Amino acid sequence: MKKFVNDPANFVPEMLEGVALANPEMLRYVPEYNIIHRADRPHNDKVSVIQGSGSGHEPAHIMAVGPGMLDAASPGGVFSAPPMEFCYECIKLMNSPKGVLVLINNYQGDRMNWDMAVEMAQAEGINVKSFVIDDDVAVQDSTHTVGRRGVAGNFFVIKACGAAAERGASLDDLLKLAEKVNSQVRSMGVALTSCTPPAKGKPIFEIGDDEMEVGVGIHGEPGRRRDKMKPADAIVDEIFDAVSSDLPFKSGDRVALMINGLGGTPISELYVLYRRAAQRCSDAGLTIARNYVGNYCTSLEMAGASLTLLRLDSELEDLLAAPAEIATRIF
Amino acid sequence: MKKFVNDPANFVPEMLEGVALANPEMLRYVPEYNIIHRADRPHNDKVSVIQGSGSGHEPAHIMAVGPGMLDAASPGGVFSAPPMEFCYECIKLMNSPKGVLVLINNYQGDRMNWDMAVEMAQAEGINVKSFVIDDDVAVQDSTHTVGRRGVAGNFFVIKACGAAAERGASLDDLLKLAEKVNSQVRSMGVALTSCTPPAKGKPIFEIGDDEMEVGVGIHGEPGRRRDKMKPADAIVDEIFDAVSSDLPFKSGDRVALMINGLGGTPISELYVLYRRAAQRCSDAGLTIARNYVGNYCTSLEMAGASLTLLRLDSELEDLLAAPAEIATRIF
Amino acid sequence: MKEITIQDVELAIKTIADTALRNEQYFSELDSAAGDADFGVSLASGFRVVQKDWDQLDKSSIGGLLLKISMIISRHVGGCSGPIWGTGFMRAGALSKDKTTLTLDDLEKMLSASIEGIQQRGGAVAGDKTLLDALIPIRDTVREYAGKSDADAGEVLREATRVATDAIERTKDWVAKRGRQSFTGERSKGTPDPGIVAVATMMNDLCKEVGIETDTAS
Amino acid sequence: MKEITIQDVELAIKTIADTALRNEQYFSELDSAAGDADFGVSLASGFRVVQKDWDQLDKSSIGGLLLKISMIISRHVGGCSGPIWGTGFMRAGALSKDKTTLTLDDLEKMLSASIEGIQQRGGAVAGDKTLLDALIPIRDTVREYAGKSDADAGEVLREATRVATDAIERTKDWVAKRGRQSFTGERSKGTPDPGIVAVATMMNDLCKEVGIETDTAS
Ligand SMILES: Nc1ncnc2c1ncn2[C@@H]1O[C@H](COP(=O)(O)OP(=O)(O)O)[C@@H](O)[C@H]1O
Ligand SMILES: Nc1ncnc2c1ncn2[C@@H]1O[C@H](COP(=O)(O)OP(=O)(O)O)[C@@H](O)[C@H]1O
Ligand SMILES: [Mg+2]
Ligand SMILES: [Mg+2]
Ligand SMILES: [Mg+2]
Ligand SMILES: [Mg+2]
Repeated sequence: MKKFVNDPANFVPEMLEGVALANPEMLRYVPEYNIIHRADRPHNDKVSVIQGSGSGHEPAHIMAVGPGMLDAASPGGVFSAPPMEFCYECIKLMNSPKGVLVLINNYQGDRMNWDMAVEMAQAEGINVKSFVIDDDVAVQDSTHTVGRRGVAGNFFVIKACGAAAERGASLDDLLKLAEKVNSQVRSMGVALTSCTPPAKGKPIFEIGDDEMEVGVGIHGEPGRRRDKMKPADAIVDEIFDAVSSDLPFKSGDRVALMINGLGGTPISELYVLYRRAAQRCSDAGLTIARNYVGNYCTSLEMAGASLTLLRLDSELEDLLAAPAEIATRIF
Repeated sequence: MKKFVNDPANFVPEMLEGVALANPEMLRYVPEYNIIHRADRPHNDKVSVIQGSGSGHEPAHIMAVGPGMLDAASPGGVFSAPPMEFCYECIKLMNSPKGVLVLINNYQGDRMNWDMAVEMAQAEGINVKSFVIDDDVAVQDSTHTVGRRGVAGNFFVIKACGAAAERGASLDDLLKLAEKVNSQVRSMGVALTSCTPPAKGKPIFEIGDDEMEVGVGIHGEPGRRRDKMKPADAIVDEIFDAVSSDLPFKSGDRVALMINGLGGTPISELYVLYRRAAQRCSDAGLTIARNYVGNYCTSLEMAGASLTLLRLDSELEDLLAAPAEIATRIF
Repeated sequence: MKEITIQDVELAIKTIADTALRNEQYFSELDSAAGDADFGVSLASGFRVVQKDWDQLDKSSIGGLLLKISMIISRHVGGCSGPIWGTGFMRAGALSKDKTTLTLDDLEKMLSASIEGIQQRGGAVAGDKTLLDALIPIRDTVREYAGKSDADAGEVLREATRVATDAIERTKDWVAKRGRQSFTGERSKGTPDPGIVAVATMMNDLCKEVGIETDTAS
Repeated sequence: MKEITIQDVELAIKTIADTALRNEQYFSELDSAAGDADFGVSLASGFRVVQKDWDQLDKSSIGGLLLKISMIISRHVGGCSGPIWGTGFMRAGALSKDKTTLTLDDLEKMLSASIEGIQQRGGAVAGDKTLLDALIPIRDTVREYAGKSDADAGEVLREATRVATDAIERTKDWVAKRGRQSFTGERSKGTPDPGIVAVATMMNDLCKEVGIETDTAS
């Protein structure tokens, strides 16, 4: 295992400590519950927007805390949903008279732990509601799974709700907004390599030197199929078709286009992918009103990328353009 | 080779096209000379700040073009200095009555090509001067090398000169400023894996599963030595000692601290490194006035990281805090 | 049959905690075959607190103790195991709140409530290759003996341990349909479910603890 | 000896270009052993333009042609090769600006000027394991024959080709001190320098082109 890690058991807390040390003014760290929250939140006049999922997807979700984004996050271990108590304490800490919105990505562990925490907090009179994000088109709903997975589309739900919350939207408005974004966003990813959770110490799946996993999940879950490596443009074509035909997106739509790196792919390659995706949008009559190229929702050091399309209306365009600030800044 | 790439010969142009497509308002792309430049530059009242080096270090240098940073960049192929003509055309295109500043990273190919281009442009009466950045402490100066390498410290030279140029500084002032930043900045990196240039198709060096290269260069050049893998904190301790003792940095100094990813290392690990580096700064009496955690100067998909320290005074602190915008933005 | 006492329940819980801690690495390894290698670590992180806080735990009623265990597990265990095990102990505790002894009939009802709670919480059914496929046969065994007037406690335990142990091999070639393993789909075939192995190991350790011979090695 | 004509120079350049293009992959492979695998591609990217523009190039003087080649190379070749080869052709061209024929003495001076220019541009000296370690022996050979009144052009070429070819093996175990190879330090030992191989290959191809037998395979 080639990683910058001390005791693997301390990987997540040490990362969180690093994030807190790097943002002494903006963020606070509560070690007991893995909570990173805005130093100036909760606020009585604002709904708190929170999230917590397994670690290993950074900058999602703990590095998405900041003005105009999340108010707090409480991650679990790598790829492991946070214990109910982390969720519960995070809700309690961010409790605001205007309410608390929990954005959950659709994984069984996340849903179960947050459901329990939300029930418990509600029983104590806290005004908290949750919403489940499931933008991954790779694996279709079926009776024997928990449903579509929540992946990079999560960023847009956070961004829109974060901006609207900042402007004073009510909890019910935010729930409707989350539902709207989630209904308009679709994603799919491709993995070129596996990744190694620090505590596991070996890759979570095997993949041949000439193979890729089309439709991979952000924990290395299998996707639609294992395929031979193809040229970048052919890969984009396949995931673009899968994503754009799912909603479906239609000629004349204004969209946000995201090329998301899975962690081990350099940004140079992401722009090669973006080039083709932008061409495809143009061919399909989609106007790219905003674009995003970089690492938004990763899978440790996995080489790979995902493509996300979000259909915009003037409300969403306005919310995406609103100012925001998070730990992973450049300057 | 596991990469998102079409014909390897088109890797760089396709990446540049992607960057241009993603920034239609801010940037322009001149395919003939691999030039990416600000749409609103050159400007008669501002010195143009430009750079060009091998590709494969993204976001350096082509994704560092934007307000408050570079006015233009003209990269060569992957890890290959741009041909003199690219440099020359880039100077000509960014020619301004206030002058053109070329920031060169200290590699033989870069220096030779830019030297020739600068001479040629000067012969035509263009007011252009160049400055060479060499912040890497890994390999000491010696008669049989070209000297210290320019690595992630480059970001700070660009940021400071970009901000000062925006405020109207003269070419001579900028040269002095570049000299000042370069004299106060020190870096060193560690590689855990090699990387594969698309056109080469195989890793540029071999490294064992339990080994790391301490002091690696951003083209995979060997550093101080090959060592066994160590815990993250021990690695930081070694590079922190090497970097901080070189200037040397002293108790009471205000500094900028950068943990730079080499391309394949996830940001979670970078924050684990940042944690220790921040502790070491604190132990050494250094006040971290600004910090930077992320990918600033990479080596394709190499797993690894570098640490950069810059000693600040009020002028530099002010320049680092000035607004700037580049292609690799988050929102 | 002699009734099950609060001391019996204490011994069972202590054994379960011991088993979880002793097998931390082994259970995670099992989970690494098709899952995400965190099962042993997750379970241990909860039962470590159980062991640490053991002396302070209120042991005045069986249900009170079980609810406390539920709380500790829910609080400290992430992934699927926290909600699953937390819910299981909670439902069993709710049915035995004021009791200090249990009949086989009580035990059967508690196990049924746990199973139902786990199914509600995580949506799994029998055949999904989860620990339910060990718990359900255990409950069925208890139900069977509860109907007999001459049931011997040791025999019930031995038989329940046998069916739990059998579940490992019986379900091995099934496709996992819940939890992280389910994502590997067909690839989960041929590897035992970590949750089932954990339950079986706990049962075998409990037999050893009370001096009952089983024909399986734990 | 009969003087070297502009047609001879044209043939030499065309051969050099052919060699560079035909060996694009091979030269890059050589560079991949200790360098960054771009040498063949870099060189070819320049000589491809030479070949493409060949008919339009002004061939009224030797120096004029060489300066034009220099410009094309400098413009299109990145890395170290652009400045190195561009400077080499430039310096040789500057000394032969108005000439249409060359004596061996002229050629020796042009080679010396090229070598000096390359040394100034890139700071390399003899022994640094660069193409200078092929060019310098070639120049020395020309110098030797330039002193003799009965020098035979074919013999000069054959002898220059021999010393260039010898340079490959002679320098193989040296440590590279310039260019990208120098970064690999000790690891560059045991692999031939791509620049030296390129020069030697060009010389051998030129011999073939003019029908001179050499004892080395190109
Ligand atoms: N929905 C569920 N219902 C019942 N048991 C489950 C469920 N999901 C997982 N399990 C059990 O939990 C075990 C895995 O637990 P653990 O590794 O902690 O969870 P995760 O799958 O979140 O990593 C499985 O072996 C299975 O027996
Ligand atoms: N400073 C120098 N002076 C002379 N020749 C050099 C120098 N640096 C490199 N070379 C020659 O150039 C060859 C490598 O060229 P190339 O691969 O194009 O450059 P780079 O090293 O920039 O990748 C080497 O084999 C060597 O013969
Ligand atoms: Mg898990
Ligand atoms: Mg090169
Ligand atoms: Mg698991
Ligand atoms: Mg080279």
